[in-house]
Amino acid sequence: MSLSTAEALTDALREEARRLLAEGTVAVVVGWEAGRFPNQTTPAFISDPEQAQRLVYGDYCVNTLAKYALGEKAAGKVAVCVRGCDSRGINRMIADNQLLRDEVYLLGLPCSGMKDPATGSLLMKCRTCTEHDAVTYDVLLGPATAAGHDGASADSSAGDSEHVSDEQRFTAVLGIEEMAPEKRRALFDAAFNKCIRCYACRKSCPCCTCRECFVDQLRAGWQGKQNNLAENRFYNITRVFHIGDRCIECGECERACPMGLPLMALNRKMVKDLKSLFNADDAGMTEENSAALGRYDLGDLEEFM
Amino acid sequence: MSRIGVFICHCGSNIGATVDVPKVVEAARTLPHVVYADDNKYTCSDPGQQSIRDAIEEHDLDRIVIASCSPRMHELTFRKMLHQTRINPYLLEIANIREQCSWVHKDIEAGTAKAIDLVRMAAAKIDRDTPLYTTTIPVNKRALVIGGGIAGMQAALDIADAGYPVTLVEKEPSLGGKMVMLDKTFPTMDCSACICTPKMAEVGTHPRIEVRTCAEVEKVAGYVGNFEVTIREAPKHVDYELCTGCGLCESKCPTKITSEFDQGLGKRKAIYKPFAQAVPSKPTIDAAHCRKINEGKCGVCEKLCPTGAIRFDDEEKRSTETYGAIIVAIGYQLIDWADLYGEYGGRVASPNVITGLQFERLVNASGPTEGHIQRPSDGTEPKSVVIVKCVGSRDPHKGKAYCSRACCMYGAKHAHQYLDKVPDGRCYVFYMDVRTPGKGYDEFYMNTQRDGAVYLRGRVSKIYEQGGKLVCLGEDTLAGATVQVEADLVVLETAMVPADDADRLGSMLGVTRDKDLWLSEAHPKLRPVETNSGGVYLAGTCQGPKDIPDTVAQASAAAMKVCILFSKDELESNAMIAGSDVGLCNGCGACVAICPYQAVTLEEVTRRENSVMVTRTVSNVNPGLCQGCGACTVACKPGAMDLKGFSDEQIMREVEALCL
Amino acid sequence: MRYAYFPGCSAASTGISFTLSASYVAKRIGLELVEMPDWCCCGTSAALVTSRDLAHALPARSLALAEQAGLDLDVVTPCAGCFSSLKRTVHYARQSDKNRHRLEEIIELPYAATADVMSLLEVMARPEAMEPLAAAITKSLNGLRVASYYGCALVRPQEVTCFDDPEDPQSMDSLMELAGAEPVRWAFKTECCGASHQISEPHGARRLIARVFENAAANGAEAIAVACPLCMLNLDMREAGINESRAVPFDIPVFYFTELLGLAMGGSARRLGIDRHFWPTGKAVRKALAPPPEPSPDNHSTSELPQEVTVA
Amino acid sequence: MILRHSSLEGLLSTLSTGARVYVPAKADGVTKFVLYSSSVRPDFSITNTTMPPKDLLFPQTQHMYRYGTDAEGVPYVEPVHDADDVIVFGMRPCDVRSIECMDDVFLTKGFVDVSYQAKRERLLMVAMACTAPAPTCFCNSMGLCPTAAPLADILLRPAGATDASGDTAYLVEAQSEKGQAALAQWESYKATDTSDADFEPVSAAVSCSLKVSMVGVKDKLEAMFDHPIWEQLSKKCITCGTCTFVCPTCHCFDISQENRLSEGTRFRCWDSCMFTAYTEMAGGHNPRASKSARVRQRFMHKLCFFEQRYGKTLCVGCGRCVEKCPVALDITCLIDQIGAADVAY
Amino acid sequence: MPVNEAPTASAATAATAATAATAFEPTILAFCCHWCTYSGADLAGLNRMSYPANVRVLRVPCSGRVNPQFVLTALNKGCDGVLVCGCHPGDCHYVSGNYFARRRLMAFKRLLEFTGLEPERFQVRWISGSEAGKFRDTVIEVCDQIRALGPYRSGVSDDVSLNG
Repeated sequence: MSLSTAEALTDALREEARRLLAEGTVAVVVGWEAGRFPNQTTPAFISDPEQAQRLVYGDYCVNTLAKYALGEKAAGKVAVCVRGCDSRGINRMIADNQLLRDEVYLLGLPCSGMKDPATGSLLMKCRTCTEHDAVTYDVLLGPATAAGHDGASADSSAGDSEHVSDEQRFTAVLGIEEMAPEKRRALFDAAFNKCIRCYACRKSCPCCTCRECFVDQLRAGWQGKQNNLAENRFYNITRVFHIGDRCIECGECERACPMGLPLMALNRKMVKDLKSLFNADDAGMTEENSAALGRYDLGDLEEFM
Repeated sequence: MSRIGVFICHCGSNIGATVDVPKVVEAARTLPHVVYADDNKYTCSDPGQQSIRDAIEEHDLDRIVIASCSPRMHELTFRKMLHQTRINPYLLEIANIREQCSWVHKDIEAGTAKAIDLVRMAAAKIDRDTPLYTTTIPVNKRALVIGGGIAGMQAALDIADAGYPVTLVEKEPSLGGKMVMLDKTFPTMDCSACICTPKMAEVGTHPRIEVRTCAEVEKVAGYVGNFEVTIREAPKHVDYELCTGCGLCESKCPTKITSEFDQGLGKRKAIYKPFAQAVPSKPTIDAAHCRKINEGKCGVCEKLCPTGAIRFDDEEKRSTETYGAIIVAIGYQLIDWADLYGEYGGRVASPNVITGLQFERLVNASGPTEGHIQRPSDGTEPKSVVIVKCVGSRDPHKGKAYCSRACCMYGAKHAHQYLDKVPDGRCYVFYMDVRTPGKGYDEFYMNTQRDGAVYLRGRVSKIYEQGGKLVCLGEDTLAGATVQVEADLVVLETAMVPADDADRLGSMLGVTRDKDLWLSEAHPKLRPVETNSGGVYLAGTCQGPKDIPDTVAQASAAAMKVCILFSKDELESNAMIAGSDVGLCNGCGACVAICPYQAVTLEEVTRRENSVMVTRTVSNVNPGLCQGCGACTVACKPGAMDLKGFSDEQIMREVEALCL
Repeated sequence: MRYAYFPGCSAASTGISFTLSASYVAKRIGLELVEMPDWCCCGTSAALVTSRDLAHALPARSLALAEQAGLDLDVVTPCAGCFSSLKRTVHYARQSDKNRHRLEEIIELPYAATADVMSLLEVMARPEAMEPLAAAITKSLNGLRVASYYGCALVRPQEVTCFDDPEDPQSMDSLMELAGAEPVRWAFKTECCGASHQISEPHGARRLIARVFENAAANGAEAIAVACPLCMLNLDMREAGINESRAVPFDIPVFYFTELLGLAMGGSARRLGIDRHFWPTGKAVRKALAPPPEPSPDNHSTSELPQEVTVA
Repeated sequence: MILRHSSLEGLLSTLSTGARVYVPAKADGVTKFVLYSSSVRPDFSITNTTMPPKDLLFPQTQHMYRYGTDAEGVPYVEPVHDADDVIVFGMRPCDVRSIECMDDVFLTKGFVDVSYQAKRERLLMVAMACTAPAPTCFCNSMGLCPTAAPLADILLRPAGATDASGDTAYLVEAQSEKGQAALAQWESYKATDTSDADFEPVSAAVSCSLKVSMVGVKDKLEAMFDHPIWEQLSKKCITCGTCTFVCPTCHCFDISQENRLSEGTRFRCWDSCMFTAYTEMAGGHNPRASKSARVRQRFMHKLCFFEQRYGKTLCVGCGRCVEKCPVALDITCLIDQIGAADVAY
Repeated sequence: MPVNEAPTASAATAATAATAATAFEPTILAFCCHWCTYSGADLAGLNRMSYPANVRVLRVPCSGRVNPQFVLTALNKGCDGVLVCGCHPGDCHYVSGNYFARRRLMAFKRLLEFTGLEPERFQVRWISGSEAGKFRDTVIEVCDQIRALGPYRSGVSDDVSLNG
């Protein structure tokens, strides 16, 4: 987005945050503030109206904020800055009974894709984003994003139209599907070997709302603590299977991963299959829970026999 | 530390021939926590069972593994045996080394190795078994019957006659359902009203039957033996305590409305009984059409009523009561053919294209024409009638794929009735097949043909009006030609489809619906009146199209099932059911959505967590409803839901043991 | 409103009146028709009975060529037969990528099946066309009783055509109403006119024509409106022949619906191609264009009557 | 001794005949210390590998011992020994300092961890002085010098180009007896046409651009256990274990076992004080149930508790957590905020 | 009672410790639903059909009880192949269990194959209580397929060295 747009949105955001806090509508505003390094931002939690001017909005607000609503709601109503991804995360948590719509006040912001502060190029997760603007909000600050992510035209891997097609969205998946099985195995074995099990992927995921993750449960034979290929594969595949039919495709897991695992390719494999097999809806577009594996149809496709 | 006993059966030579039993015993002795292992010639025999009981005492065993035939054969036998010991009957695992080992493998070495694996798996699993207990559920001996047609009335009467109180809920102002609309019943041609109305009266006066008309079931909670049912009664605007049913109000009411009972062919008043023999035999005010209620004018009925029973300000009533069993008998409705068959005129069809049920009213002596068959358009007697069967039935493209079962017979009945009343008339019946299985049915059909009905095998492709006649274009597949028949009246024998309420009631009661929304029985052959919801039974056409004798038979069968349930004071629940770990549950509700028995609900709990009291929403399994399928355990991402007897940990232990 | 235009083989021959009247109307309502490059025979029923592949491949070729030429428009065709063939092909191609690839293989051209296919009737009955139509109609057809005859191919099979009710369609009726005619409620809107059997099985097929006229007459129709050149030819050309064996002959002229719309816009019979019909149209045209009763029916009204009207 | 960059390859292959040699390189998209082989391309320009070298001494999964009962039913316990001679070639001064911290934990105060000790004794540290610290580096502020690594057995300091081809020279110095002994193997690779005096090693002036003040931080923290700052600071933390796992000094572990029938293995794996389960007790009680308590623990441990016990900060200023934290919870910002906090000490 | 012989020679070869040295014999775990497949397997025994001894049946109440994590565990613990069998769609004793299983396992199987697992190693079949022959044929088929693939390498012993 242009500098003037970013400034205008930042002003509008600060003003709205100040008003909401001053009027006591919300107890806290979750947004972004500047970090130490050039272009860097970091999640901000503002509860004093005087501090609202710390908030910023622009091209580098890389964090998807939805999940913070869960931690902050105990103090009162939480205002959360939402773009497409954040708002779908909020919807997802509502669908999973983790949040009530009433517990949050959503500040809708237009988004044209976020950039990596270090390189200035569009984040991977934003290149395949299908929903730029908030799908639900209480107030919309600034106009909807007319065309696609700005970086899109500059970057050949992203489309320049307003919609990322399924083909673009599933490029990585399709690419892997086309590989020979041994190559796929090698690819993922290498990836799972890299995994350090820091669990940043699950912690950043708005679908991961278990009180105690399966990996932390001491069930004989369930998930070993060892960091070896087999256990890492178990963790990563199970994680995908736990969230796959609810994944809102925010890409936050992949961004958070310090080791660069192709997590979105795994997530999107499920998303793609459920979509093509069972006509699954895109997750988080509404507050309804329409997880494809929680339903069935008598006429479901039969791949077994 | 558990103390496991392992008992390996030879089953004569059935097992012993392919499995080296002593070697299996030896291997079993080395397994963790196994303190005793022995073999037995016939474990299921009395001496075999005695030796297990002795070993339990002697070696202080607290759980046992029996390696023998399939658990499908003797699991119950051995559980019963454990009842006589101090071991909980669920602390038993059976390794199937006969059907799935000795009988299918020839190589003694491979068979023995596999038998050892199976015993090891069972021992690993049983190490994680916990004692399980059944709970008892009290049975509330009151039945609710939904629907006051012939099925509901029959079921209510049977249960009431067996000594149990029954509430019968009917959404119309009178009992009787569809049967009382019919003129005659095939094949005996006895008058439908003559056999139906005495039943209605009997129900209405039965000391153990409470009839609620204009009423609907709004909400059902609970489970077998303990359903909490909320019934909503629409206002009748007449105080039935005071009303004597004299009929003065109805005769003087100035508002005339199309009669639902006469299928739109006759008129009724705004204060009305749907038909003369209605039960209860008291009128109801149709609030939507009453001038007093809508415009504040009129009030003639109130002025005339000798007992002052009119209540214009009557309101909806709701009551919640407890029932032990529910019979669903909500019947059927006819398919809305006009929406589907534009070629028959659709929504703008001639008034002379009528349904079979309309024909029943036309031919009925107490119907709008007093039994004279007349064309609705001009009141003339039709000299030729075309009867079209399978309108909406056996027509997957436009209607339903199934056969509605009764139409062949009532089509024949209509032809017979028409030819009887209009001897010089001509009657053509278009049919696909004639299906007349039933006592006296085929004879009746043959007689109808002898009466002069012309049966044409083929479908009708078009019906249109031309020159005051209805032209029916069709095919005679036997002659291999298209035919064109001109008729004065066309009777469409339309398909039966589920009542409007079927889907709502089905989901409320946890009864599955098939693809056409008929309520599904628990098993198509062996449990034809039960449903997947314990304590909920089906009677009549809500389960699928059927004729009156089948309906009545099913109603009595459903009543019998209720009586069997009521013969016990308590029910024993399944012991191997799901349970949720409150600490792990995050209340996402995935289990609720997936449970086919509606056994899982979300509820709030307040508990101490890390020194603070927290109120959270968590899932809760109703032991009365859970059947132990375990679908919820997989849907549960937090791993809070587990299945007793087949827990995650038990299964995992088995997997681990197998891989050694 | 801009569409790719597939004229079909009758456009310049037997169906010339349709072409003339359609272009007359189109011009006045801002409907732009861009003829598809190098279109070929749609295959129609002849191809269908020969080979299913052929029946799909012929339309696919024309559609693919349009795609190749960058004609990024939905396709409209006046002929019901062409519509049926083209639409069926699009439906088939969209059913699965496998189907589409099969077609691509046969025609040796890439084919994405992005363009939709519509009949001229469907296009004109859309709200965005109805509006300019209403504005362009300057004369009322004076309550001429018109039976709208849709024929077999425009509305069936419904899962392919996705247009109007297959038993009692209404789109043409509403256009006729818009033009000031009185739509007749009748039963033969979508019955077969028997066109393809007139030569091989004339006896049975004539009967199919007769009953269309019969039912139209029984319901008081003064004219029949059609949307298919084959229906038109079949009904218009054979009305005289059928009358030979009737005691009471029919006298119902057949019009393309576009001709009647054109008349209501003030078009002359010659411009619209009405003068090329077999059965005389004069009576109906005169009734349609009769002056409103209020002004005296003298000379100035005759001047409004198109001079070119010739009564065959 | 002067060593030319061009002779490193030969040196490394010689060294790897007698020991497992690890060099900084990129593998599968991650920079870390990779076991040297002819197919590995070392990259000595990396300032700081994503993964620190700590797992060479303290593997993420360390098998400790096997146990079970033998055929006669007699129980047995069998320790797992798996130490090899290891050379880490190209450690940065901060990584060397981290080993110093680990030594404190695993070898001093009367607590000696045998498996750590076994690996440590067979480890040779070859350090490489930094010439261009990364923007996230702040080792100066933690009392380190980017060009000095006192604990390293051998220190290499880049000393500019040796000739027109741009071949870099390294000034090699042994800093321990072990290092001195090891240098014998290096002799044949040293540059003979030049001497140490010809080169000026990278100056001590090399310094990080990121600076924080540690003045009074430890003392302040001692008074800040119940300070509201933790609640505020921890809000954005998502409690993943990234910072602890990429940290060269974090050394917490969890002991677990894998049992199969009557045999089993006991092993320990890295744990993170950020995880809820880290302090969870058998009865379900968790003394650090809240996120703020866990965040406080981590930083208190780094900046206060460790210093109290061992006299040094447990942060070496490598900047790995600063770079990898998914929510930019930056330890340098935190130190600034503590510095700014109004607390009497 | 008919005695059915194993139709292929390879099927008759059973997994035994003695032969393991020469030929690979896979370990195959079959999760079988109690109501259909388990009774189908019993019927195979009753009819004295013969099939390889490599398969071990693990009885579950319903195919809907089979957690995909069980499959991963089995492969990690040393199974070379996993088979899940349940009632045919529409015949579930618990109304809908196998419908849920069908969706889950289809998605799961595709996910596993995406990460490189050979399709043969994880298979799902619907086998009714009367389909003893189908049970036998399935076991033989799966066994042959997996024997041809060789042992599964789970990587359970490959401790990840973060540096290395």
